[in-house]
Amino acid sequence: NGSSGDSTIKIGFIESLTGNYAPLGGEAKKTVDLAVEQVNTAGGIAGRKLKLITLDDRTAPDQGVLHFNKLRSEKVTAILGSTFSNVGLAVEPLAEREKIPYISLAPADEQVKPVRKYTFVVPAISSTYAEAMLQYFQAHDITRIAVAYDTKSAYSKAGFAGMQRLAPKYGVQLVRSEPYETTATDFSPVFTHVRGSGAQAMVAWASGAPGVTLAKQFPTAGLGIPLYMTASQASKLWLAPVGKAGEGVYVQSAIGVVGAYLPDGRLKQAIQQMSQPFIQKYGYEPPQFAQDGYSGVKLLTAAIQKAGGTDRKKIRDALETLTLVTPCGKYTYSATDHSGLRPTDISMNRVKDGKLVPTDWSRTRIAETARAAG
Amino acid sequence: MKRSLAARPSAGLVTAVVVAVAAVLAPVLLQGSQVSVYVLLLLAATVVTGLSMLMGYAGQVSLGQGSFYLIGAYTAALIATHGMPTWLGLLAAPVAAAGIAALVGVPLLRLRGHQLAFATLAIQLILLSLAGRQEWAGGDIGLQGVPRLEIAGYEFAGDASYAYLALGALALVALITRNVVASRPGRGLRALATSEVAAASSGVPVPAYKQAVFSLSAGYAGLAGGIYAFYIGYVAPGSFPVLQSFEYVVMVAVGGAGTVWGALAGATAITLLIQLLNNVGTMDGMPAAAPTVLSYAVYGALLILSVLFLPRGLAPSVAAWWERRAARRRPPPGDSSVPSPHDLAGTPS
Amino acid sequence: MSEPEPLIEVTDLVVRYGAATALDRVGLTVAAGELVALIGPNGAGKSSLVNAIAGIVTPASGHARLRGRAALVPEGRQMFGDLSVEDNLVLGAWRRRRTAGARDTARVYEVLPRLAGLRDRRAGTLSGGEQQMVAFGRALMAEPDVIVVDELSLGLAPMVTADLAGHLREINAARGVAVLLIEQNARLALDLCERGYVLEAGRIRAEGSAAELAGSADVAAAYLGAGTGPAAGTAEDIDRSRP
Amino acid sequence: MSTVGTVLTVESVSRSFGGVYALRDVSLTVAEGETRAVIGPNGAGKSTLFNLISGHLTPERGAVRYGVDGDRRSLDHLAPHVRARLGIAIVFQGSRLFRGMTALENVMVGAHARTRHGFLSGALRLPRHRREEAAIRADALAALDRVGLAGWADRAADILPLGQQRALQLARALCARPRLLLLDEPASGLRATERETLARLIEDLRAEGLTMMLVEHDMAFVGRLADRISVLDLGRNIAEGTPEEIRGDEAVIAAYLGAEAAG
Amino acid sequence: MSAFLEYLLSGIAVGCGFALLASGLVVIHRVTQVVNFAQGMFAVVAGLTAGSLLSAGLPHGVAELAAVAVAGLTGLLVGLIATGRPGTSPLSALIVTLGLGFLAYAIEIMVWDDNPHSFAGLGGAVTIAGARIQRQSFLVIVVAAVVFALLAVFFGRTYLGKALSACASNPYAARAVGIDVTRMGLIAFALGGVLGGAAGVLLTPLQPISYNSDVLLITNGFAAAVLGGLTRPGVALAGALTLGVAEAMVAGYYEASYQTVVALALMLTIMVWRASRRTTLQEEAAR
Ligand SMILES: Nc1ncnc2c1ncn2[C@@H]1O[C@H](COP(=O)(O)OP(=O)(O)OP(=O)(O)O)[C@@H](O)[C@H]1O
Ligand SMILES: Nc1ncnc2c1ncn2[C@@H]1O[C@H](COP(=O)(O)OP(=O)(O)OP(=O)(O)O)[C@@H](O)[C@H]1O
Ligand SMILES: [Mg+2]
Ligand SMILES: [Mg+2]
Repeated sequence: NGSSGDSTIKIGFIESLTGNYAPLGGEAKKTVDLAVEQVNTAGGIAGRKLKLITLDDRTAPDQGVLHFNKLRSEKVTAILGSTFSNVGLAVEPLAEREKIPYISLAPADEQVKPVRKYTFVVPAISSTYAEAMLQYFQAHDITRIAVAYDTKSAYSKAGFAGMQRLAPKYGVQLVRSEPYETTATDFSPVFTHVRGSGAQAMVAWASGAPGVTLAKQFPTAGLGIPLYMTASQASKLWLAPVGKAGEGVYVQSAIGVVGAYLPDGRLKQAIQQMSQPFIQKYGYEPPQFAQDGYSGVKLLTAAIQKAGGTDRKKIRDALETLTLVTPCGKYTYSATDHSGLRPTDISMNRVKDGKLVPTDWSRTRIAETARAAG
Repeated sequence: MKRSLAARPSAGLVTAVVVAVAAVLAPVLLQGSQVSVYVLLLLAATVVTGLSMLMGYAGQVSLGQGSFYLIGAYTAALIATHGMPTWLGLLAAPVAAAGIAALVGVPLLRLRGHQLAFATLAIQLILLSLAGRQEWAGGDIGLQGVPRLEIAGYEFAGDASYAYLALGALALVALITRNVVASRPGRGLRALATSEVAAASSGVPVPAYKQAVFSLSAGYAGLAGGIYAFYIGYVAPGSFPVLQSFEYVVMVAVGGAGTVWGALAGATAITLLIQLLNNVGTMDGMPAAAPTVLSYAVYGALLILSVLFLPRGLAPSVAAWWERRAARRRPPPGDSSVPSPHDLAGTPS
Repeated sequence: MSEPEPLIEVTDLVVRYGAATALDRVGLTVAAGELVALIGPNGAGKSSLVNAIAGIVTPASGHARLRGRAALVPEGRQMFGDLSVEDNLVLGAWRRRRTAGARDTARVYEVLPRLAGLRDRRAGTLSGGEQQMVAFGRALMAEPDVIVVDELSLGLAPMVTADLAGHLREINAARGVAVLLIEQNARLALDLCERGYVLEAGRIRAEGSAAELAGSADVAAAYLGAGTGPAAGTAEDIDRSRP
Repeated sequence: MSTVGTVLTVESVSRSFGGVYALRDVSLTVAEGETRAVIGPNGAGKSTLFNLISGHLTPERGAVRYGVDGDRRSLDHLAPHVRARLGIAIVFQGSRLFRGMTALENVMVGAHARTRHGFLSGALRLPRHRREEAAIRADALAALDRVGLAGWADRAADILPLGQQRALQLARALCARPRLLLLDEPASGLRATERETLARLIEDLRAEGLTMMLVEHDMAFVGRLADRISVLDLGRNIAEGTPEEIRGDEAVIAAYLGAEAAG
Repeated sequence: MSAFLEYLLSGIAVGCGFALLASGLVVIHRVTQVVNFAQGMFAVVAGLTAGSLLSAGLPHGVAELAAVAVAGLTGLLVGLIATGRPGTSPLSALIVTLGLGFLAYAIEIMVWDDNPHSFAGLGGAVTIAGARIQRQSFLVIVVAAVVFALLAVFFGRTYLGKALSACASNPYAARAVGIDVTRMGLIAFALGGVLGGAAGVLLTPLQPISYNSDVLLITNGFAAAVLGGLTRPGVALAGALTLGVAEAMVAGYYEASYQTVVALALMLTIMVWRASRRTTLQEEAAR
């Protein structure tokens, strides 16, 4: 099965181009297009060009299913999946049933816990981010933290759950947890609670608008402790609107976002392959979500190459045994792990003059990661 | 055509037959994902038929019809994922939706107009928020792996089978609506829509009737939601955004409130339009912002134009156009001025 | 030009609602200082005519011209239901809002003393007759050159009707205000007015001086009610109820 | 006219709006088959009284009792539609029609109070439901005919001229086959001829034994039709009696008929 | 105690934000009977415009005023399209405003982009009796107070305000007394645009605005306004404050993730309670 005998390889791409996740999905689309273009100008895979079929899921699970059906009837070789977790969760069982490899751009843990044969996740999953942050805290003797998280975002909730689970392992205590909702516009009650809690740091799991709102209101609350945020904030989508209020905030990111601070090597090269044409075309650094899309295409092409054709089962097997350096880091999927990134692929940065600058601790660590990638 | 007027079948009947035949053939003729669109269209039409009845006949606006779609879908999904027979899930979906509507209807239906519209919207927001934090309902992740529907040993597996299931549901719902509207209670509903005082004094049990029609329309949405759960196989709070409820209202308005045909026309027009825009926006060679810009612009513009120029909605406007055309073909009627009234209400004798 | 131009001049007016013709080539004039009655059965098109004069209904052909300031007492009272009685009255003066003292309602309360006690009440909660008084008062507030009354006595107690009829006569005499009066009680209308039109099924069937119309057998039988029937005017009932 | 018993007893009811009394301690008794007129100046509380009887308002004090054939009961706490089922029909002051429905449909709604079929039998189109529908339609056409609107059956109700709207409300009430008919200014807006027809209709109804309450400002109309007249002023019942008695009543003349007239 | 005061103040500030969003909705509905779903869009347009003007170098104050003016013009335009065609019913007009909202999305994405934007407002916080509140929030409170006072005077006391109210109350009668109902509707839309714009420029420094923020903004505004039937500014203000304070108290004494649920439930309860005190007769008389 797989693609029909003609010379192109059809890849489906379901993404949220309208609706709530449009700003994220739109960025991912830019790099997916870029990666496909790069593959094709380089002559395709064994002489066969990639043909991308992009479909907009409008940030709605049922549209995802609808598009899955369409892609199935188009006989695509594999599907790159939406940034919106719920679409991924809706489509994955179907992909499983139809045995079509699904490369997800959403970070929800549930996609790979338990492992599904045909589903692979590109971004680091929430609990990986949580772990990376806890490691940072351990190294800096931060033992008491307050955590705010968005109860309406699967990403935040999974991240918070991961933090709660892993905190004891790193000697960190959650002295205060503050659930809030995506629609929140005022965080002063949250800050008031944190003020009395004796926390040494405040962690905020957020995506979208509340991430900005919280960070903007944080300085005026006068808590006197640092604010830590996760990779959802590692892009101009957060940096621009938050403006001056962002200065000094700690923000995690995929390694590729801070590629400039890496020693030369395969990882840095991979990052530049993406970021240079991207900056040329769009005039700004590729944000977090862009990295994932690019890496997804890279993973898929490598797998097709390794499988030596468009046989879906072989591609799946290839993915599971693949090792590949992408802008997001070095992926090593396995039969028990379909989320290829580790905490060491994540950098802890601080905002300085509107830019993300890795902390010294992270700088050493990601340099090591880069060296390990070769 | 030399047949007499009386022998000519009415326009409504002809349309009904044509539409019915097309609807039955569609799953066979459509290909691949078009069938999925068709299924979702039929489900939307089922919801909208109920909403159209609620808005157009009983004069009550619901901005939260998605709540009952959600309740139906979750009911079916929960029953099916807990190992109970799937047909029970399908059966329970409309019942649960109607039941909950009856319950919340008691306080809510004391409200009117915009307040009722807001209240239904608020109910959906509350429901979404609560559903997102119930572990037994899968939280924000939702319920995955809803098994396929099985009735009496027949498994609904392919898209076409769901298309027929949804078509059957829509036909049932349309039939019930048509009958109810033309019946004694239907007349009572239409009466209370304009004057509750006069309706009550004519013996119409206003609160009970409002409850009944609210529950009935919720039941329709619940039924559609049940089918949705089995068809998509996944339900989550994210599947039932508030905007979807707005879209149902738009479908009612565009199609023409208060007619079964209007509901069908509105659901069809909007669903197809959205799918069309979706495809156009992501075609090769479109700039990155194209899907968003194009779909919003065209959707907005068509909405405005259709409402401004067909204020009564698609179906009534087409019907009126048809009648005018037919009237022009017929010999002109004798006298088109006002009927001459008599007795109490008329000219002196 | 010796003859002054009429305040209301309706020529060949046709009003249609869809396919139905409500007014068919109607002509009518009201000159300054005139008291004119418009009578006709229910559904004849009187309200349609009034609405065309007020510019609320657009004619299919013909004209309804207005000169000077007109005020309308619309059929069915037409309150600003959630505004106070005082505000309802004050808004009657909208057309002359730039005139000094335009919003002085004292005069209306003199004519309609019952309203004085109700001035702060929301008009929507008033009784039927009270609302009719507000509608009349609102028209007075316009200080019109011509006042068009679509049903004067609707829902009013006999005494009040008599008062208002008297007031119309008074402002006509004192200030030359012209009146176009539609009134269910044709006798009252013809008593009050000098001239009248009979509108039937959208056409003017008769016109002439009030006396002529009242004298015409047709009109009398149809609109005045023969003899002592219940159709007889309210004014007389008061007389008859005199001990 | 047979005065077998009382149909309606209003027992010292009071009702105020924002501190101002619209009705204060009003009592009256209407006998079976009687036509009772209620007159009084504008704002006297006549429509309020009708609303208390039909159930759209509840009295603050006092009670309304209603009963036919010895089955007397308090109407307190009964919803308007229940009162309608007990046989109370009303023609409202002003037009309260069902817009968007034809004249015939408006009248058919009137039959609601005495018919039974619900959503289920309607949805299933049971034969008995269809039979009932046919009967209602026939009754409604008869009622329209009775008030002279036979030719208007299929016209939209909301664009009828004023007079026809009044007549339509009456037809709707008649279609309910009421035992107590409340008429709030039924003749307002009617011309001489139409008034005459209405008066004849009311006389016919009276001859059929229907109990009626009538609010009207046309004294000749009232005088011709009423058996007894109650006079309200400022929410109080200031007089009651036969038309002749009322015409001579000083208080009534002062409050309503006109002091000049008395002079 | 100071925690309570802090919650109360933050609730009032949030509520005043809702109130500003509600004010335009109320003005437009009060005059035209149209529920203007483009109201959130006015705020978005103004917020985005102000941001652009500020980054183009215009000083604070000027940029915001210009943005509000743009929103006012937008309002006028929306009014023209939604109510300019004779015979457009309020429900049709509502759908038209919804459609205009979508059309605006397309334009906003082309002019700006689909990313969230914000700009710096009055930085820092003020301390009142030991409770901290952001300066910008304080400004929101002050402006809301002024706006509602002006609205109360305008609709309650001025002749134009009464004439505007008359238009929705009974358009037929308004025309009969000579009020140009269409023009009044346009005035209302322009005013609604200005009010929405004011809300936009005041709230953007507090929360990021992107093209589709309008949904959240209109939902909050609608929730606040609906308590007074979308016609009474005073009740809308009360509704907005109820919502805001309830949210803050839930967030303060329970947890923030329940604030919407509890605030909405409270709102529903109040609405139902108020409705059950009115008779059907009164409801219909008010129409
Ligand atoms: N908006 C409308 N649409 C359609 N037909 C209408 C409309 N308004 C009035 N008509 C019709 O026009 C005719 C004249 O009505 P109009 O109200 O002018 O009569 P009228 O003389 O004022 O009656 P009345 O004495 O009862 O007030 C009637 O047949 C009526 O049904
Ligand atoms: N809902 C209400 N709110 C406030 N006041 C009211 C309300 N309904 C009636 N009223 C007042 O109660 C009094 C009695 O009103 P009602 O309608 O009973 O008078 P009526 O006798 O029928 O007068 P009319 O002959 O003018 O119809 C009036 O002063 C009226 O303004
Ligand atoms: Mg008339
Ligand atoms: Mg009355």
